[in-house]
Formats: sequence, structure tokens, C-alpha cells
Amino acid sequence: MPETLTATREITMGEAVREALAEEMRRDPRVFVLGEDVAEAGTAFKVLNGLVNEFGPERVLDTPISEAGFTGIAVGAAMTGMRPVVDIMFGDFIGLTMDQMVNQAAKVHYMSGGKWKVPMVMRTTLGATRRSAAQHSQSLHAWFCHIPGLKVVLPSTPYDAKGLMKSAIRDENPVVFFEDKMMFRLKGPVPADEYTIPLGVADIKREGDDVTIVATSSMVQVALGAAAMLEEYGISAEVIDPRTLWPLDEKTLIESAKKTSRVIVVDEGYGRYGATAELASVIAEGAFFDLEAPVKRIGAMHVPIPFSPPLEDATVPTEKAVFEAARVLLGKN
Amino acid sequence: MPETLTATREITMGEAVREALAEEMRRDPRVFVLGEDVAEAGTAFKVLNGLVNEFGPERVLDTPISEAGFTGIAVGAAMTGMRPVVDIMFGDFIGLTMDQMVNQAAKVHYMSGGKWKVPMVMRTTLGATRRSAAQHSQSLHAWFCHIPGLKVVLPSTPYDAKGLMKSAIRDENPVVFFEDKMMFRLKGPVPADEYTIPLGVADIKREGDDVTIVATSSMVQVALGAAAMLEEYGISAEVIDPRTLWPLDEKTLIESAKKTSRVIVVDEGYGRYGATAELASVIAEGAFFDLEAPVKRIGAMHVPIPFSPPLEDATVPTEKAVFEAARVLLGKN
Amino acid sequence: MSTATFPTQTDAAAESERSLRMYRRMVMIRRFEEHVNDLYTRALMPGLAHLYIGEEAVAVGVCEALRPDDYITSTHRGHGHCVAKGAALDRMFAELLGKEAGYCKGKGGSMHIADPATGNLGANAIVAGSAGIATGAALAAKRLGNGRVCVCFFGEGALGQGVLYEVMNMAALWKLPVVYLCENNLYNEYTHYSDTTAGDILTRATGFGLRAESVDGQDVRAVYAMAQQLVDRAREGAGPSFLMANTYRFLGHHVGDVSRDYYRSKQEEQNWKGERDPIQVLREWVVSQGFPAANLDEIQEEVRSEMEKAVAFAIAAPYPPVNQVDQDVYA
Amino acid sequence: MSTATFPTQTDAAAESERSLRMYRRMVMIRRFEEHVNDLYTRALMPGLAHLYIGEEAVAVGVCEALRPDDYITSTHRGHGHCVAKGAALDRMFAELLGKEAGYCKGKGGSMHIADPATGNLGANAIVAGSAGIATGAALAAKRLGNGRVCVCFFGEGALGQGVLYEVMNMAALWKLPVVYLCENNLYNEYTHYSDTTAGDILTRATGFGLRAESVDGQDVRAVYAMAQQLVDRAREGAGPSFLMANTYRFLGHHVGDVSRDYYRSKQEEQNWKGERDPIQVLREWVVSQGFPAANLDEIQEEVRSEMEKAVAFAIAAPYPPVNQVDQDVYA
Ligand SMILES: Cc1ncc(C[n+]2csc(CCOP(=O)(O)OP(=O)(O)O)c2C)c(N)n1
Ligand SMILES: Cc1ncc(C[n+]2csc(CCOP(=O)(O)OP(=O)(O)O)c2C)c(N)n1
Ligand SMILES: [Mg+2]
Ligand SMILES: [Mg+2]
Repeated sequence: MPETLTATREITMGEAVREALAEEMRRDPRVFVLGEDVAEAGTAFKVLNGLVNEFGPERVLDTPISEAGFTGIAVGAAMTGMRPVVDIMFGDFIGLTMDQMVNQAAKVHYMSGGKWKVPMVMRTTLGATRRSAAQHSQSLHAWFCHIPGLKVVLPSTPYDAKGLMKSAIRDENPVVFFEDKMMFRLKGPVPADEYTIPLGVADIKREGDDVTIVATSSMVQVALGAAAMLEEYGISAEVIDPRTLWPLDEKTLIESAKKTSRVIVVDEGYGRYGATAELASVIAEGAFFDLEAPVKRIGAMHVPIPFSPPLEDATVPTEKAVFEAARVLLGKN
Repeated sequence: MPETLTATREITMGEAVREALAEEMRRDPRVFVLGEDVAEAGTAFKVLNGLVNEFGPERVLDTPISEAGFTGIAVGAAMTGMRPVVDIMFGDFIGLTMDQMVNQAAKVHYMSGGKWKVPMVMRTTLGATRRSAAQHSQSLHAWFCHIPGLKVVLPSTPYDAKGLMKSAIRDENPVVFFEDKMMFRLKGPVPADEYTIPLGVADIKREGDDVTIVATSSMVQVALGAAAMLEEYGISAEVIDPRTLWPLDEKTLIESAKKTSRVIVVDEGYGRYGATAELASVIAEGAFFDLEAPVKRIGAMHVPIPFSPPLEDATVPTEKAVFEAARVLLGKN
Repeated sequence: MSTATFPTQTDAAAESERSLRMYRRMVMIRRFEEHVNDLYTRALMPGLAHLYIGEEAVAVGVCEALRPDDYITSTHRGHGHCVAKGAALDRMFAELLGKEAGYCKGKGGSMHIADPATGNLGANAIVAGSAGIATGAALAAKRLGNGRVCVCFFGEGALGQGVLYEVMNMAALWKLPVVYLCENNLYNEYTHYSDTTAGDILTRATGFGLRAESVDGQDVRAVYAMAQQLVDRAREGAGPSFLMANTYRFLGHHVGDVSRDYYRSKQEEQNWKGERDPIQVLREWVVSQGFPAANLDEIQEEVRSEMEKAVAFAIAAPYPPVNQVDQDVYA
Repeated sequence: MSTATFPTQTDAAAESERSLRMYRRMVMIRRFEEHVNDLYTRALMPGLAHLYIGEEAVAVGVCEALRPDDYITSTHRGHGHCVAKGAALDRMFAELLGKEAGYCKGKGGSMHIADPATGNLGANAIVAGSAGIATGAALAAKRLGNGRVCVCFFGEGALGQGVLYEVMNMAALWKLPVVYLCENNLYNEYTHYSDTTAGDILTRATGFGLRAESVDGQDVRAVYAMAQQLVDRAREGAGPSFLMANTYRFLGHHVGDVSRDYYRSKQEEQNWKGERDPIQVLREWVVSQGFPAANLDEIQEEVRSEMEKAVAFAIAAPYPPVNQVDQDVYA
């Protein structure tokens, strides 16, 4: 976070996203939001509450339940002069939009030899533990990370959410913005003044020397919790949030890995073939000869997410799991 | 390949797949194929030529161009007593089926507490260099590998294709079977006798001591070509084909890595956040202290696949690239 | 549960027997949902709950036309369909509370109840998510020649999803025994369906080659009569159909949706509740036929105590042991 | 290229001018495709080629009704649409050969030609893949108030894809200036559309609230007249429409599809080619109007030499340097 801030308030992550949208909609008349129940209802999570009052139903546009269709409409509108922000209520529903996002949005610029551009944002959610079961709890961002032509943002604080959302909207490319459903009420300091955060710059959420914990989105708080626990055991953990998984700030990750020589990567996506694999590989490639041990990956258990609370809780990475992994890594367990 | 084979013929990969389907359809009346132009046309790649003559249009069922719809139909038919094989002409089109495959097929068994089963196969393709451009050339198998509840098969020889397809059809779970479009005409020995290959068992395609090359699908031939080149330089490469990316035969990969202490992973999917990341991570986790260098990952260039031949060729991993990577890894470049 | 052996409507005794059975089922659903509301409000139920109160006649009338081995697929608002198809209440409640004794061992929860024994292919939390499954079940039924029919329940919000039209097209091409049952309760969550649905719903279905009908979804007898026609037709091989049942959810989209003024008026709700309550509508008809109201009250009473036992069972039931978390991923 | 300044059909001079212009465009497409066939057969063209021969009247009649700044989206069988919308032949050929001088710097190829200058949002190799894009362009046109209309070309095979209905629904709800142009050439690849399309196509569109029409796709004048009505209507704010043009591809699904007996008869092909060739149909009309056939022959000649130059340009043009491969991934 910048050093000199005037008038910093504590607001929630949901409010931060709404502010970013409202500011960008004021700044640029081409920006508009579309999705299911975004207008009067302000989305299922109420994050957009009030936007329709300021901007009217044409710029906060309720759609039918047609994720593929309205994502495709956003692609076309983006190509022809608008800057749409598509709202996909649950990240689990992105399966319906993969063709539009991957075969269309991500490729239009390249396939046209750079002639057409697709400046759009898809806002969607990730994160479990809401007892929403297997079709409403997934963190599927790894799919989009795999696709050239897309950018992928995973904010972990209100400050980051606002600054990154503004950059995402101003970006000339399709950007997918994943918000953790469980963090909408998380509060944090956010300056009243205008600011943006560039895509592609990791943030060191906590400095430390003994172990690096690379964490994304919901897992940043988990990592910080684990770091606090480790501190009591005399272990100094550095917590790094890449903030955008593509573009990826490899340098910051690798430098920290070189410094601490032990790394844990935590992400709420399924643990196999997920974001942790790429992050671990990038770190191993860049800091191999400085590492004391293989990069430890922690992701969601490789099972569909169960409804029953004790089962669901067992699938998600916890502070304790990260704490213990760090101790094992340091041989202090 | 088994030691004692009677009556082994040389057939193509396309023929091997067709034989597998025909044999399973004879064995089990519940097995049927559905997809676009599968019947008289025998698919766009002619792989199913003649099947409709033997089994009739109800068991080789032409569908409208409705990938999501007929994949969903396959899920329902699988739950209620049939064993569908869904044909998705180009792997690029799986985007249209992600909701059906991921939110339905993969989760039905778990969500129902084990009550319903979904024994279906999705056959689709991967692989570039056909000059088919960005929407007909992708290798998107990493998406499915990420999803618990699915199995993912990538055969690299006619022998493997036949044995694995038969196992996929007999499996009680949804299995996605990726065939390389460029390999349909590749010939190889296939026994006339019945055989199956279990899912989850890697195959050592070539033994070697100095470097391990883990390669999938289309990249197995590339790896073997590179191994031959390396041999001339006195470097002995072991080539391992996991054959199924999920379940994954970690043990075989790790043992080889421990033996050679240098590993290259080659896969035709996009190089970032793809299958190579998981394979490299699994190997690093299992053989870290035996590795002389970080696992080298080689995937498709992180760009949409271009049409122009010289550009397209530059995006795909080549024998030369693997050869050179191995020499660098061994410090013999 | 219905069996295919009942004679036609012309048989008065059978008709009154059927009416009482449907009355009981509707009351069961109503009571079930009231308990869900209560469990949720008491923080005993995790997750979300989408109540079916007000729409009981649709599930009950349709399932009355089905054989036990016929299939249904259901939605996020699925408790009514499950009950109507014959699910056991105790195991349903147990599932809603995430208990091991539940239909899905607690893994599915409110939005994913499934039960092979009653032909329930599963509730689905993806809007229109079961359209493909239902159509595939109909394809299998046709291929296997087992005479089964599948009813695909969905809300009118699912009309926004393209996959529905993809599978209706195939069902029509292949004459599959499936009935697409559109529960038009006027709202997709918090948006009136007229803001999301252009053209004419029945014409859409006709355009894809389906027989298309609509029915008063508050009149269980009308629903049953129409459903029976369409189910019989499907079973005879005449192909798929589309039935729109016009109905209304009396409460919120989910239990937490309590301030609804911004999307619909209290007056509208009052009108439906006061004049179009499906249980009341049937009660009036039954009484008008000279059947004593006391018998209906008795049914109410029986259901009430049955329901309380089921709830108590579920509350007392244990959670699944944590080591079950990675069971049932693969068959 | 058409401009919006031409007077109405009642003006005979304008009409014959238009007819000649449309004749020229159709001949251009025909010759273009013949060259593609030739280039492909001579192994000068990489990939696949889906020829538009036989369907020329559709693209030409429709684009005649468009302003230069109106949008189109196109398909895998897209060369005709690009030419009709005014693309330069040399840059089209260059793209087909993967050359740097091509419309997409060789990155797109036959199935992805796009050109902002002529309002071409791009051909698309996903069946129905551009339905969303076209509808979004219409939404933008409406919001920006620039009076543009978008025509979404697709084959009747795209009627299988649900996303088409999703976006038609939204276009109707929001009265967007878009025309969904269904080129019904009877086949989805190697399957007759009657095996893949249940019900009635125009009824489908009507069911989603669109004005729905069909037209003889071999009669360019009829196509133009109907398209003009629907485009005008869209431009005036009256909303989207659906036009089915009945046509036929004279050759294979792609250049390699030469033995077609298993899916359609030679006789059928002969009938269409002999009696329903759109160029011949227009020629006969023009001549019947007393216009000398020699002028038409002159047009043919002009087009022929123009085409040869364009091909020569493309053949001589260099491939893009390999270092361009990772350019244009991000804007
Ligand atoms: C694909 C998908 N999109 C969005 C949602 C979120 N959602 C849940 S219920 C609902 C409204 C459904 O309305 P309708 O189909 O009419 O059913 P009702 O709730 O009225 O019974 C929405 C949008 C979802 N579950 N799945
Ligand atoms: C989503 C998708 N599915 C399948 C294909 C393969 N495919 C290419 S063209 C085609 C047939 C298209 O038929 P139609 O839409 O009628 O167009 P036509 O070729 O007749 O012009 C198919 C199935 C594809 N490109 N995209
Ligand atoms: Mg509804
Ligand atoms: Mg066609």
C-alpha cells in the first residue's frame, strides 16, 4: 500500500468493488454492468446495491439466466466501443461461458492480427465454506489462467480489490476478476482518493525470513493467520500475494524464495492441476538452487465440495494446515 | 507392451480406436456413440467409418450441433443404464461442454452420496499443426485434469489407444479421452487378441539413464525423436508416457526422476498453468533431493494458435527443442 | 405414491381417493417447507433453502401421473418434487442438515437430493442443469424399452438457458419420452420473468416440435389431468411435450429473501395466498363434493406428527465421519 | 459497396445499377472461391477451405442493404460475406495463404478474416460462435446511438446451438438492431438439416419474439428486398429479426469433401446448379429487362483480371517473420 494516504477509510471488500465500479462508470460512459439480478437486487451478494439508482437500468442491465449469451454479448459490445463488466454470480457457472471467454474473448485480438480489441471484465466469485455444495463453491480460476489472451485477477483485500478492479476496467483486454464470496464483508483501509493498482505486480503482505508463503485470494488471510501462529514459534514467514495470476510477477516470488529458501503455495482451487502447480513450478525454476526443500503446495482437496459442514471444512486449506506445513518444511515439527 | 503376443498387426491409431469401440459395442449392448456426423460420415476424421453399418443409426447416433446438449444427454443416459461415448469433434469445443462435464458428470456420483453413477466416455481431440488456427488446434486437457470426478486419458500409440479406450468404456466414471488429430494415421503394432490397459499406469516408452523425458500424447513421438537425437550425442534418455493424467502414476515418474536426476516434461497444451506444471510439481515433490536441476517444462507457446504455417510451427514443442533442453540440462550444450 | 393401476377420472371413487392422496402430499410439502424455514431460522440448517410453498400442486399433480419407476429431475427449489415422488421425509431432513443418514450421506444437501429408489435423478443447483440429464434418461428408457417416462422440472428462469432448447430439439427429433415441466412462478430470483423472457413461451416449445400446453398450477386436479395426458402420450411413443404450470412462490427466493417490496408488491402476494393457495383450492373442491372436512383435518394432523418425527430423527442423526470426505468421488 | 444514398426500388435506373453491382459482387465471390479451390488443390493454401459457391446471392443481397459502417459477423464459410461487405481481394487471399499482408497478418486464416474498415467483426470457426458478438455489437450500436445495424450470418447448423436462442431472446427484449441471417443450405456438414432440426425454424424465431421471414436465397433481388426491410426496421428501432435464406452449397462441405454420394445425390446437386444458380438467375432477369448480356460478360472479364492480380499478390507476399508469433496476444 502506498506510504502517504490522505483520508483512508475502513470499508468492506464488497464496498470497495462497488466504489471501483461506480467511479469508473462516472469516469467513462462506455462502462456498463450486465448480469443476473444486478440492478434492483444489486446481485445475489448485494455488492452492487444502489448502482442502478445512480446509473439507470441501461448501465446496470439485468439479463436473463443466459451466462453464455450475455458473456458473448459483452464480447461484441467490447469490440464495438463499450466497456462491459459481466457479472457471473457464482464462479461455478463459468463452465457455461468457457467457449465465449476462451474461443472468442481471448482470441479475437490475436486472430484479427491485432485489429479488434475486447476490453471487458468478467466479475465472478470463488471460495467454499458457505455450505453451498458442489455446484456453488468452486474456485476455478486455473482454467482461465491457462488461456493466453486473458488476464486473471484475484484480490485479497478491499484496497487491492478497488485498485485492481479499476485497472481491470481500463485494461484493453478481457480480464477475469475473481472475488471470494466469504470476503465481501472483510474490512480494510481504502483511501478516499483515486488510485489504481497495476496488473502484474505482486504484493508482499508480510515480510519474513524463514519461509515464504505465496497465497491467493481467500488464502491470503489464511496465510497471514498461519504466519501469526508461526511467529509464536519463532518462525518468521513472508506472505506474498501475486494479486494477478496472469500476468504473473515471477520476480517477486522468486526473490522471496531465494531469500527464505523454503516455500509454501496456497490456493483455494482444487489442488491437482491447479494454480499451485504453476506457482510452484515457476518458483522451482527460478530458485531451485536456493531451495532447501521442494515447494509445498496446498490446495483444496481433490473432491467435489461436499455440503455437510464437517466434510466441507476438511476440503479447504486452513491456517493450521499451512502452519504445520511450514513447521515440517523447517524441520521444526 | 506385453511380451507374448500372437497375431500382432500394424494398424493406425484411428483404426485402433475404431476397433476398441466396435469390440465394446459387440460385447455390451448398452454402449453407443453419439455426436456430430458420427454415422454415415464416420466423423470428420473418418475414425468411425463403417461403425454405423454394423450397429445401426441408433447406436451410432448423429446429433445436431449441440455439444452441451448431447453431452448432457449422455450424462443422463449413463445414469440410467446406458454407456454412452460422446464424440466432440475438436477438443476446442469442450468449452461448450464444461458445465455438463464438470458440474454434472463429474459430480453426480459424489453429490448423490455414491448412489448414481455416470459411466460415460467423451472422445475428443487435441493437437496443432493442421493449419486450423486458434479455434481448432488447442490441447485443453488440463481443464479436465483439474476436476475431481473425471478421469483423463491421452494415448500416444495405436496399442495404447485401443487398450485404454476399452478400459475407459468399461470404467464406471466419466472418462475424457483425448486423441491427437495428427496421429490418427500413425501406425503401430496391435494384437488381434482382446486386451485392455488399466487407467493409471504409466508406460516407459524407452529406457534410459541420463535424463527422463515425460511426454504426453503427441509429444511422445517428439520425445522419442529427441531421445534418438540425444543418443547420437551419447546421452541416454528415458521416455515415459503417463498415458492417463488422472489417475496419475506418480510412482513411475518419480522413480525415473530419481534414477536420472534430470527431467523434462513435454505436453502440447499451453505451457502456463497446464499439465506440465502438475507433472513437474509431482516430480519435484517426490524426487527433489535427487534432482540436479529444476524440472524443465516444455508446453505450447502461451499464444492463441496462429494460422500461418511458420508461426504455428513456432508454437509447438519440437524434437529439437526437447533435444536442446536435454543438453542444457546435462550441461552438454 | 401413484401406481399406474388407478382407473380413469370417470371413476368417482378413484377420483376422490386420488384427491385425498394429492391433498396429503401437498400438505406434506407445505409442512416440510415450514419445518425447513424453522430449522433454517434456528440456525440448524446450513446453506440456503429455497422453499416450494405455494407451488405444491405442480409437483404433486405431475407426480401423481407418474409410475414409481418413472424418472424426475429437479431444481434448487426441489423439496416438493422429492416429496411428491415419494421420498422419505426423515432422510430428506437428514440430508438438509448434512447428516450421514441423509439421502446423499450429507454430501448433497438441499439442492442435490437424489434417490434411485424413487426415480429421482437429482435436484440440480445449475439453472437448467438437469435438462440434459432428463433427456438422456428418456433416451435410455426408449433404448432399453422399459416404458419409463422422465419429467424434467425447471423454473421459468431456465428458459434463458440455451441448453434447454438444444435438448428439446433432440427429444423431438428422437421422440423421447420426456415432459419438460416449466414451473412459471413469475420470478427468476428477484426479476420478473417478463423482463427476461421475450416472445411467447409455448410458441418456443412448439417451434422445437414439442406438444406445448399450459395449466393452472394452483389446481392440482388440473395439473394431474394435463400431466397424465402428456405422460401417457410420451409412454406411448408419441414424443416429448412441454407443460407450463402457472404458479407462484408464496415466500422469498430463499429463506433470507424477506424484504421483497423492491421486486413485487405485498398485494400481489396476498392475492395469491388468499385466493390461489393450492391446498385451499383442493380443499374447497373436495368439500364441495360432499367429502367431510374433518377427514382433511385428520390428514393434516397425521402429516404433522409424521413430520415432527422426521425432523427429530434428522436433528438427532450424526454428521458423517470426516474420513468420508474423499469417498464416492469415483465409482 | 452500397451506400445508403440509393433511392428506392421504384427508381428503375437505380435498380439496374444495383443489379449490376450485385451481379459483379456475386461473380467476384464465385471467382474468388474458384481460385481458393485451385490454390488449395495446388497445395498453396494451408488448412481447410469451405467454399461459398452457390450461396452468393445471400451475402450479396444482404450486404447490399447495409451501410459501410454496419456490422457483420461471419462463419467458417465466410469468404462470401467478407467480399460482399467490401473486403479487398488481395488482402483476403494473402490471409488465406497465411501471409503477413493478409487481413489478420496471417494469424487468422480462412476462418477468421476480420476487418474493422468494412465493419466485419470476424468470421468464426465455432458454429454459432459469433451470435453473441453480433448481438453485443447491436447493443453497442444502440447505446452509442450510431445508427448501425449488425447482421449475424450463420448456417442452419447453428440452430442446434443454444447460445443462439439465448441471444435472440435478449435481442428481442432489448429491441436490438440485429438481423439473424440463417443460410439454410440444407446440410450441417454431411447431415441433412431435417435430421438435426425438429419443429419449424421460423416458429422458433417467432417464439423468441423476433420478426421471422424466409426468402429464396438464390434470387439476389429477393434477398436484397427482404433484407432491406429488416435492416431498415432494425435501424428504426423496431428490433431484431430472423431471416432464413434457402440456398445450397454447390460443392463439398470443404474442399476435400469430394465423394458426396453417401449424403446427397448427384441429381440434387445438378438440379440446384442447373436451375438455381444465383448468378444465372440474376443474369436472366437482367437480360429480360433488356440489358445487353455483353455488359455482364464485361463484368466477368473485369473481375477475372482483378482476381488474378489479387492471387498473384498473395502468392508473392512473404510470410510473417516468426517473431510476430507472440505479438497481438494482448492489446
Ligand atoms: C447457471 C445458473 N445461473 C444462475 C444461478 C443462480 N440462480 C439460482 S436460482 C435462480 C433463479 C431461478 O429462477 P427460476 O428458474 O424461475 O426458478 P425459481 O427459483 O423461480 O423456482 C438463479 C438465477 C444458478 N443457480 N445457475
Ligand atoms: C461448436 C462447433 N461444433 C462443430 C463444429 C464443426 N463444424 C464445422 S462446420 C459444421 C457444420 C455447419 O453447418 P452449417 O451451420 O449449416 O453451415 P454450413 O457449413 O452449411 O455453411 C460443423 C459441425 C464447429 N466448427 N463448431
Ligand atoms: Mg421462477
Ligand atoms: Mg448448412
